[in-house]
Amino acid sequence: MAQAVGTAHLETSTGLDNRKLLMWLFLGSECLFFGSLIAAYLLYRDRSVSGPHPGDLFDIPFTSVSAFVLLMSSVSMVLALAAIQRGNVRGMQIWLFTTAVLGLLFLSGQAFEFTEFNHEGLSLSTNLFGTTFFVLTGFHGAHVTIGVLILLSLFTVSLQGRIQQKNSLNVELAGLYWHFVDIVWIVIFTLVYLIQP
Amino acid sequence: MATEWPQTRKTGLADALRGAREMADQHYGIWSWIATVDHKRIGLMYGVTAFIFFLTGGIEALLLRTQLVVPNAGVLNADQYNRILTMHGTTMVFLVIMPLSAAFFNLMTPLMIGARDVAFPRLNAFSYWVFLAGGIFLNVSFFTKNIFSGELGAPDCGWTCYSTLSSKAFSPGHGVDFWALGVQILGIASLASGFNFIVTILNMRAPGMTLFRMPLFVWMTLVTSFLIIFAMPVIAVALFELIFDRLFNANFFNPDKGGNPLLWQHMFWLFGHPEVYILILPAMGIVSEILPTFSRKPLFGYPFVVFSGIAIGFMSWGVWVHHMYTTGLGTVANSAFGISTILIGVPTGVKVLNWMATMWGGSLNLKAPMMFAVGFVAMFTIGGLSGVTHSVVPSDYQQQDTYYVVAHFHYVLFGGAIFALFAGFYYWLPKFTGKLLNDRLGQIHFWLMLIGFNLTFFPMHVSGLLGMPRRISTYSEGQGWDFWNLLSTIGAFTIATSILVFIINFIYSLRRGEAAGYDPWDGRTLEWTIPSPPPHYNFEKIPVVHARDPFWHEKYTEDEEGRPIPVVAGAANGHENEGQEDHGGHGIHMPSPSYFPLIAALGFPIMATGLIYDYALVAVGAAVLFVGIYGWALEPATEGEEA
Amino acid sequence: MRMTVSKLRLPRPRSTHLIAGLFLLLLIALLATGCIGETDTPQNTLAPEGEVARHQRNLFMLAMWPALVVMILVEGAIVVTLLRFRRRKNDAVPKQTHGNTPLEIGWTIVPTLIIIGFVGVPMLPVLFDLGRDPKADAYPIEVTGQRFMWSFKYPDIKDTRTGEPLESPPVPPGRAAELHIPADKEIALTITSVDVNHSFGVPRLAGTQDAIHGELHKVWIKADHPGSFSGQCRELCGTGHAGMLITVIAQSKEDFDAWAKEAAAGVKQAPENGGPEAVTATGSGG
Amino acid sequence: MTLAEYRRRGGVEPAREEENVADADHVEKHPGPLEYAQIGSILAIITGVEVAIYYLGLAHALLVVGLLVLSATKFSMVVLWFMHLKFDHRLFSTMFILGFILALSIFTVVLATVGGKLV
Repeated sequence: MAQAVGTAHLETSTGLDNRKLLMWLFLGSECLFFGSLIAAYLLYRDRSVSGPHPGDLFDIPFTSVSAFVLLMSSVSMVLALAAIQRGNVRGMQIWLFTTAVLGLLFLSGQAFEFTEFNHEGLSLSTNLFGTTFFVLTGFHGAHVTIGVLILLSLFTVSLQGRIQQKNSLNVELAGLYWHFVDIVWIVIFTLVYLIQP
Repeated sequence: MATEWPQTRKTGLADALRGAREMADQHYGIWSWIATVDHKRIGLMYGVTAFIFFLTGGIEALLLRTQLVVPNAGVLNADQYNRILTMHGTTMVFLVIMPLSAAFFNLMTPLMIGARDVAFPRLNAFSYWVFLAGGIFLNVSFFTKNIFSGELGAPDCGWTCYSTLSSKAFSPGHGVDFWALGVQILGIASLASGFNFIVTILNMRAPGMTLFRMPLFVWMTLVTSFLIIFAMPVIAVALFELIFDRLFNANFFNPDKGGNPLLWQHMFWLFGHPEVYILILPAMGIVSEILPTFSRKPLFGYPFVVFSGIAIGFMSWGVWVHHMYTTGLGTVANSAFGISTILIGVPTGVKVLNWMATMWGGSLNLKAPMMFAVGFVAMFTIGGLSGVTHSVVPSDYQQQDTYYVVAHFHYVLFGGAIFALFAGFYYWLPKFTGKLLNDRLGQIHFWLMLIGFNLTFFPMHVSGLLGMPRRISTYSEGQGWDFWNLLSTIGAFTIATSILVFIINFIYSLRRGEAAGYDPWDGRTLEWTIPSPPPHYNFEKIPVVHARDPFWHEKYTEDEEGRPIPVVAGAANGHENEGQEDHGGHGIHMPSPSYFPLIAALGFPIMATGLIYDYALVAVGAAVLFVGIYGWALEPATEGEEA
Repeated sequence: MRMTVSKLRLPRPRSTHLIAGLFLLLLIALLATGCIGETDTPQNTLAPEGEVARHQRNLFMLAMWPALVVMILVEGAIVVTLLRFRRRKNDAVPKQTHGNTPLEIGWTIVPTLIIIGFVGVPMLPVLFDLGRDPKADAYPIEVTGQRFMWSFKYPDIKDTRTGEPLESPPVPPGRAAELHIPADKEIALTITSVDVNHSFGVPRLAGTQDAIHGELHKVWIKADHPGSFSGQCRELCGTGHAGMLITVIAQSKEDFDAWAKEAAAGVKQAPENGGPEAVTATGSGG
Repeated sequence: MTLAEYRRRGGVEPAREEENVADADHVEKHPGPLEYAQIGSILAIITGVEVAIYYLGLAHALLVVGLLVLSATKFSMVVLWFMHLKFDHRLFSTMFILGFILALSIFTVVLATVGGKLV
C-alpha cells in the first residue's frame, strides 16, 4: 500500500525494494501471530471437559477438497504474476480473477463448515475445542478475506490499465501475502485436521 | 519557502479538503501538522503526546504514593487504587517509554543515516495517529463510570492483567475491555513503526553508510524494531483471546472448561520480556551517542556494543519464565530459565563496561545531556545488579511480588530508560527547536531527579526485603514498612518537582534560549551537519559517508599516535551546506502530505468502541478504515508522481 | 563552536561535592540494607525461621554481596572518572581509543564465569532440593485462596461433628486466617485457588507460592521452632488483596495435638495471636 | 549524490553483496508457467497422499511423522518456488526464517513447559 519515498529517484542501500522488504518482514511477524494461535490450539486439543471433540465433527474429505482449492489458488496466483512479469496483462487478469474465485470458494467452504459444526452443537463457548478451533480458523479465514479483497482490488485497478509489467511488484506483493495464507493452511490442515490425538 | 498561495474556490467539502491539503503542502498552519508525513514533525508529535501521557502517569504515581505515605491512609479506596495502579503501569510502558523512544527513532534515525525521510512516510504518520487513538481510548476508560462520585471505570487488573482476575466474572464493567482493546490498538501502531524503521535502516542509508558505520542509536533502533515486530503479534493473540473470553464467552482462560490461566502468563511474558528490552535498548542507544560526544572520544569497543545489543535481542526470547518462577512450572524449567537469566546479564554488563571505558581518558564535558547519560549508567547498573539477584530462582521466591521487584524494574525503566530519554531531550531537542535548553536549569533538574529517584526507589529494596507485597492498596502498622514508604513518597514528590523544572526550562528556552546553531556539542554524527531546525528535506545534498562518526572525521584527523588534530577552521563547522540554503530544496522530491493515515487510524477506536457497546459501530469503524486504506493506496505518494 | 562549549562550563566544585555526597548516601543506604536481617519485623524475608526460608536467604546473600561489591566498584569508578577526566580549560582533544579486543573478550568471559560459578552453580542443588515433592511422612495441609480469605483443610484431623476433614473457620477480610502446624516437622502444602490467582507468602517460613484455579501446587515448609509467623497474599486479586492476611501458628507436637483435638471437637478458641491489626475498611472496601 | 551515482564512481557499497546488485534481473531467473504448473501438480499429489495416509490406519507415530514430513515439503515448495525465496535475495529469507524459527522454538518450549502435547 504505502509507497516508498523516492524509490523512483534513489536506489536503496541493499538494492531491494522497500515494499517487498516490508512484506517479508510482515510475513515473518505473522509467523508469530499464527504460531501463537496454533500453540493455543495444540495446548488445549485434548483438554475439553465436554464434547463435541474434533473426531466427532471433522469431515476430512470435505476439508481436503477445500484445502486443495486453496492450494490451487496459490498456483493460479503465481501464474498471474508470471503473466504480468512477461507483460501479459490479459493473462494476469484471468489468473487474478481465478485466484479470487478460488479464495471465495474456500471461504464458502469454511462458512459451510462453521454452520455445520454449529448445528452439531459446537460454538465458541461450548468447550476448549470450540474456542480454539473457531478462533484459529476464523483468523485464517479473516486473512483469506483480506486477500480476496486485495485480489479483487488489483483486478479492478488492472481493468483500468494501471497494472503493467513495470509495476508488476503490486501483483508480486499480493502474491506473497496470498501464498503465506496458503502455507498457514497447509500447517493447519495437517496439525488440526489430519493429526488428531 | 516563499511560494504563492494556490488559487482555490472553497465551495464544498472536497474543495475545503483540497484547500487544507494545499496548506499542508506549504508546510504551514495546523493542517500541515495533521496531514504531515515529515518524520521530524511526527517525531515531535510523538514526543509531545508521550510527554503529556508521562505527566498523566506521573500524577497517577503521586496518587499511589500519597495513599501509601502512612499505614491505613484513606486517600484512595482499594478499588480506586487498583485502577490507578493499572493505568500507571500501562501508561508508563505503552504510552510513555515506547512512544518517547519512537519519537527519537523518528527524529533521529533518518538524520543519522543521511536520509530525507523514513521508507514509508505515510505509514509513519499512521503509526502516530494510531498511537494517539489508542492512548486516548485507553484513558477514556476512566470516564466509563461516574468519575465525580469517585468511581473510576479504568481497568483494575494490574498492567499484567493476569487471568483469571481479568475475566468478566472478577473484573466486571468495561475497564478491562478498554485495556485489552486499547493495548491492541497501540500494538498496531508499534508494529507499523517497527516495520517502517527496519526497512528505513536497511534500505535508506546514505552512500558509504555501511551497517558497521551506523551510529549505535540506529543499531539499537534496528534491534528494537525487530523485537517489536516479533513480540507484538504474540501479545496481539493473547489480547484477542482475552477479548474473545470477555466479549464472546470463549474459554481460553476459563478453568471451569479446562482452560489454563497460565497460558495468559506465558503469552504475556513471551511478549513482556522482549518488551523490557524494547523499552531499554533505545535508551542504551541514546547513551551510546551522548557519552562519546561529551567525552570527545569514539565509543569504546563499538562492535562489541553492537553485538551485545544483538545478543540481548536474541536472549530476550529465552528468559520469560523468570517472571513465573512461583507458578509451579517445575524445577527443570525453573533452573533452565534461571541460568538463561543469569547469562542475559553478561551482554548488559559488557555495555556498561564499554561506556565506562569510553569516558575513561576522555575530556568530559559535564553538560546536562552528559549528566543524564552518566546518571543512566549509574542507575541502570544498580537495576541490572538487582536483576541478577532475581535470577537466583529459590531466593526469588522471597522477592516475587514484593517491593524489591518494584525497586528493580524502576531502576531499569526510570533510572534507565527515563534518564536516558531526558539525556536525549537535552542533547537533541535543540536540533529541532533551534534553541539550547538552559544548562543551569538542566543541572538542577538532573540533581533533583537523581536524588528524588533514589529517595523513591532505593527504600523499596528495603521495604521489599521486609516483605511488603507490591500492589497492596494499604498496609498496617508494625510491619517495619512505615519509614521506608514515607521516604518513597517524599522522593516521588521530589521527582515531580524536577519534572516541573524541566517544563519551565523547556518553555523558557523556547522563548529565550541560546540559538543552537548547527553543531552545539561538537557532535560526531550526520545530524549536526545540517541547520537547527533542519529543513523539511533534511539534507540539501545526500552526504557521502567514509567512516564511523562521519562528522567528527570531517572536523578532526588523527596523527600517528591517535591524537586528533582539528581540520582547518572552515571545514570544522559543518557549514558546507550553508551556501545552498537559497536552493530552498527545489528539485528535491518529498512525499506529499496525506490525510488518509489519520482517517485509517480513526477506524480502530471506532471499531473498538463498537465491540464494547454496539456492533453497528464496528461496521462504521471498518468502513472508515477501508476508506482510509483505499484513499491511501490510490493517491500518488510523492509530489508529482503518478499513482 | 568550541568557544561556546567552554563558555558554558559548569561550576566544577559544586557537582563534585554533590556526587561525593550522593555516593555517601548510597553507601549508608547499603549498610542499612545489610542490617535488614537483624530487624525484627513480622515479614522480614532475611530473618528466616524455617528451613526453606533459610536456604533462600543464604542464596540471596550469595548473590547480593557480589552484586553489592560490583555496584560499589562501578559507581566508584564512575565518580572517579567524572572527577579525574572532567573537561578543563584548554583541554586538548584526548587520545582516540577505539577499543581493545583482548580486554573486551576478557570482560565478557570473566563475568560469565564468575556469575555462573558464584550464582548459577550453587543455585541448582538448592533449587532442586526446595523444589522436590514433600516427603511421604510430611504433615499434609490443603491451602485454598479465595477472594479475600485463605482457608486451610487438615486431612489428618477429622471434624468430630461432621466426620469430614477439619477446615479452618472463615475470617472476615482484613483479619488473618490462622494456619496451625506442628513445629520442626515437614509440612506438605497443597496450594490452590477457587477463583483468581493468589499467592501464599509467609516470608519467615518460605518464599511465596502461587495459588491458581485448576492447579494443585505441592510444596513443603518446615518451621524451626514454635511461634507465629505472618504472611499475606502476594498476587493482586482484587479490592481485598491488601487484607488477605495469614498467621501461621507453629506449635510443639503436644500443643498441636491438643489444639487439633479441641478444634476437631468444635471448641471455640480465642485467637492465639491476633496477627497484624485488621486493615481498615478504607483499605479493604471498595 | 544518489546511491546510483555513488556506485558508478566505485564507492564502497554499504553492506551489499555483489550478487544482488540488480534486483531487476531476478525476473529472468524466475521459473516459467510450465514449472509452476508442475509444482502445482506435485502439491496436489502430496495432498492426495496425505489424505490417503490418514485413511490408511498407520500406527499413530508413523502417521504423525509421515504427515509432518509431507506438510513440511508442501510448505517449503510454496515458499521456495511460489514465493521465490529460492531465487530471491538472502535478506528476504532471513526475515522470514527468523520469524518462523522463533515461533517454532518458543512455542515448542511453551508447550513442553505447560505440559501440552505436540502430537
